[in-house]
Amino acid sequence: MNYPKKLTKEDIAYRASIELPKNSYVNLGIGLPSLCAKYIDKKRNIRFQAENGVIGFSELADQRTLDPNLMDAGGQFLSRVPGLAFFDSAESFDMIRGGHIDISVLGGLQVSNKGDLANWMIESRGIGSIGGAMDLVAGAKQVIITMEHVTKNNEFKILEKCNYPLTGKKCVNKIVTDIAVMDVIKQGLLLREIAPGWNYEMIQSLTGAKLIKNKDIKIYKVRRS
Amino acid sequence: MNYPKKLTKEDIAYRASIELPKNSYVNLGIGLPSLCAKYIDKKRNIRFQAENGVIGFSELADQRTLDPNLMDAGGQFLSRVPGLAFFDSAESFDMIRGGHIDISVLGGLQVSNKGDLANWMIESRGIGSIGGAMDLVAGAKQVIITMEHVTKNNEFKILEKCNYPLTGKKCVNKIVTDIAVMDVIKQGLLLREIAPGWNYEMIQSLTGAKLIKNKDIKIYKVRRS
Amino acid sequence: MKELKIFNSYKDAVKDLKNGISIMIGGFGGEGGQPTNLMLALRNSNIKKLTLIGNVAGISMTTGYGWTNKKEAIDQSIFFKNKQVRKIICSFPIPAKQKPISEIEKAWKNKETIVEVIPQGTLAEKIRAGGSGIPAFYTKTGLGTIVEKNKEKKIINGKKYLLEHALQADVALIKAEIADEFGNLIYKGTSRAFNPIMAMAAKLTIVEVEKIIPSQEIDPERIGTPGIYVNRLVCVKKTI
Amino acid sequence: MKELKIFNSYKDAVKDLKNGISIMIGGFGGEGGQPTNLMLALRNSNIKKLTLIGNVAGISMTTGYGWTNKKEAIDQSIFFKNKQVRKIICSFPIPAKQKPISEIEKAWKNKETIVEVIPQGTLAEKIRAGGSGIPAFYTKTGLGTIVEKNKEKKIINGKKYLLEHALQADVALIKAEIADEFGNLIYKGTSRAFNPIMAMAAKLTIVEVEKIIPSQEIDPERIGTPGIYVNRLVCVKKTI
Repeated sequence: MNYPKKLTKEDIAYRASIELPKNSYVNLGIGLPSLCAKYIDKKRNIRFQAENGVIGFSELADQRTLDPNLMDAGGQFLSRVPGLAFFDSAESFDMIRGGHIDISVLGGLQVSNKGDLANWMIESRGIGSIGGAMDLVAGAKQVIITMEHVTKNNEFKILEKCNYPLTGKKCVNKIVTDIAVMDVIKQGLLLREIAPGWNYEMIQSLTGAKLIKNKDIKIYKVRRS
Repeated sequence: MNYPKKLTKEDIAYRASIELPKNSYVNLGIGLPSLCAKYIDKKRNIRFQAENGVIGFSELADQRTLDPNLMDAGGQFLSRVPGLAFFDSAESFDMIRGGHIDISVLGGLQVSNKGDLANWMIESRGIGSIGGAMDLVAGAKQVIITMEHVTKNNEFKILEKCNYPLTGKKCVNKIVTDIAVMDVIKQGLLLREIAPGWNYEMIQSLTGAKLIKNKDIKIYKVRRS
Repeated sequence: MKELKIFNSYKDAVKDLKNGISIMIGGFGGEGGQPTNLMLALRNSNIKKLTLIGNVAGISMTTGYGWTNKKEAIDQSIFFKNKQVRKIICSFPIPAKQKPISEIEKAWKNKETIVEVIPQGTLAEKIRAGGSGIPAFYTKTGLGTIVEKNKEKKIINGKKYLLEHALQADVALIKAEIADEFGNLIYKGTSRAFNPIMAMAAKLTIVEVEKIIPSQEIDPERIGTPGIYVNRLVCVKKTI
Repeated sequence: MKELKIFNSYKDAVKDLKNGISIMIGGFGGEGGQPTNLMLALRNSNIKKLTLIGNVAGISMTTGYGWTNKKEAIDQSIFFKNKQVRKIICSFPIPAKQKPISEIEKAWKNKETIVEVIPQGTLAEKIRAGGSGIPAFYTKTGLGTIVEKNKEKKIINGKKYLLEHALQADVALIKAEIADEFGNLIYKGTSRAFNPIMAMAAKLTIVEVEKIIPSQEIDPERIGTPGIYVNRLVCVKKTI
């Protein structure tokens, strides 16, 4: 099949950023999820938490003012904005495990149509890094996965059952990819938005699980640059 | 029997204070135990912890400078000396339960010859206050009980078995009373010191458990005023 | 998604609370760290059948415990006198001396109130667990005492421990020194006590503060409770 | 009864450590909060068969993670390169990218080292529990994943949880900004991380600090670790 152009990582991050409600406390995962921060209007008062022990930031540091004592969990440096608070690792995961974080945005290797997530180990490597992901999917009120819809070799990443070791079971609420936006509902995956130029059949052909058509499938909200 | 004069509460507190080693971290219970603080030479660097969330104090406040935010667990106010640290109640009992406090000095209603302690409820009242005592006896490296040897009505307080509800089992290491100093050892209660003018028989007659004579029973160390 | 609300009146900050809820009351016992004005507002609200959770519960009004001016002493006794309490969970409800009898002991004797007394460290850890997604934990505190009654025991590495469960509440009334507009809280001295952990363990956390200042003026290194745990701030002389 | 010792040399502060001990290494991963000088001294000590406990373990030297000058990046890889590690317990041992291969992954592939990867929040809570006299606790983290393998499960209030046990160590190497002569420690920004809880969970806590100042000059409200948890301080430019 000949497919239209896919959206970019920045488009995915922008689309996920729209999902973050006003006044919410959000944890952004390493890599793609962390790009969401770029698209937040300050007026929405969205405050980020990082599992290394900081809450209340909204942006990364100016590259000239790096402070080793002001880092996020992805190893990027932060700006000293008003309203920050610091805490140790036990307190950080009290916050995460205790259900106080509104939304966790994470990357994914595989997601199942039941909302299972695999994002910490490629089976063949035999070793992986769990980090805070298992606590985040167990504790956050909502989990949004941002990822490319298929691998570089066009292997399905959205499946009926994950092959890779799981990060959590039935934990994903929403998937934002470079071609679609899907909600995980009781019946499976509800296709809500598709990228410009794409149609249901094309997206289904790149998806390893049956997609439920929403009554009203919308065009993927793309940022205007 | 006609008994010699008993020692005072201050004498008990002084005698217990001698047991606190240099550089130790100590929690003093409400009432009699808290008097120990008066007899500590600053050079011994003994640092007190109170379960309401403070460590590093060595004295009570001057009565003219009472600060409601600087209190010990007995409700007495402290002086703002260098080296204090504050923490919340969970952290305070991490410290106590976690075995970091060297010595807990507590009052007692009854102590058994196995080292059981009852100090929180008079059975007939039906209600009592546990406070931090159960955590202290479970967590501190050593427990010293300071109390009068018998009740005002000459009832035994040192017994083969406590009648009152227990604070902890086999938790007491040493008992300092107004007539004697005893160690709790495997075989029972070892009488180590007796108050001036008293003898073994007199003390045994006021004790509801068999006292083991130390080879070398000493005279109770009384403070010189 | 919880929006921080700032109130100008203690009465308004508690007026929507309902009969039958559970309420944690911060501080340790004594004046410092106790949300005294919120407590008086709660007493005046007259809501009933409360389950209260607090540490030292009724000592100050009987003995002056922890008050710089002992005549002014206020504590949770006000709720018992007003017959608002179905049950209280605490570690230190009554003074050692049997006279005078406190309001809590009276209410308990009259069977108006259930009094559950638990070890202070276990109370603190149960509350922390309640805010931290830890449903239960093991401890040696209380072993061999009446505290172990009806509790599961487990041998871990050859030693016996008690299972204790997390404690949560509908509302926490707490006290802090300073807040900023994000709800970040700074405590002073020994006034931390149960306040930070109760802020985490309640669905709705209402904070009485001495002052509210702009976040630019706050040292982030001193924050004891991040604003994520705070729903309502009350400061009668607010400066923001 | 532990006397605080102040050292002028990192080498001296670790020279009596023995082969086969367990060592917690503080910080999160990255430059801030990592006791880098103590780690280099431990590497140079050449003691072997260590069990290391740390969070992000071998990412910085491969990717520059968390270092302001990525070329200088140092992490726990130095111990693997020097074949000192029997086992490591951590949450994030390897970068997501498969190339270049880190020292830890090499040691693991060569079966020189056991790598136990556990969720970060569970790691933090296990260490806190180790310092707090909590032998074990329940958590939902890891349910339905390989983390639950061989672990006890329990239904509490209708939900399933995993039992996790406390973690302690012989030694903790940690990093703080400022210390006073009692060993009270002040941390800066995100450099708290695993340092305060590891200080509690080890038999011997050795702290690398930027400076030591008299306790009179320290704000007690800012102390992150009370001196009761500290055995040794090392500060090469000490001012006390």
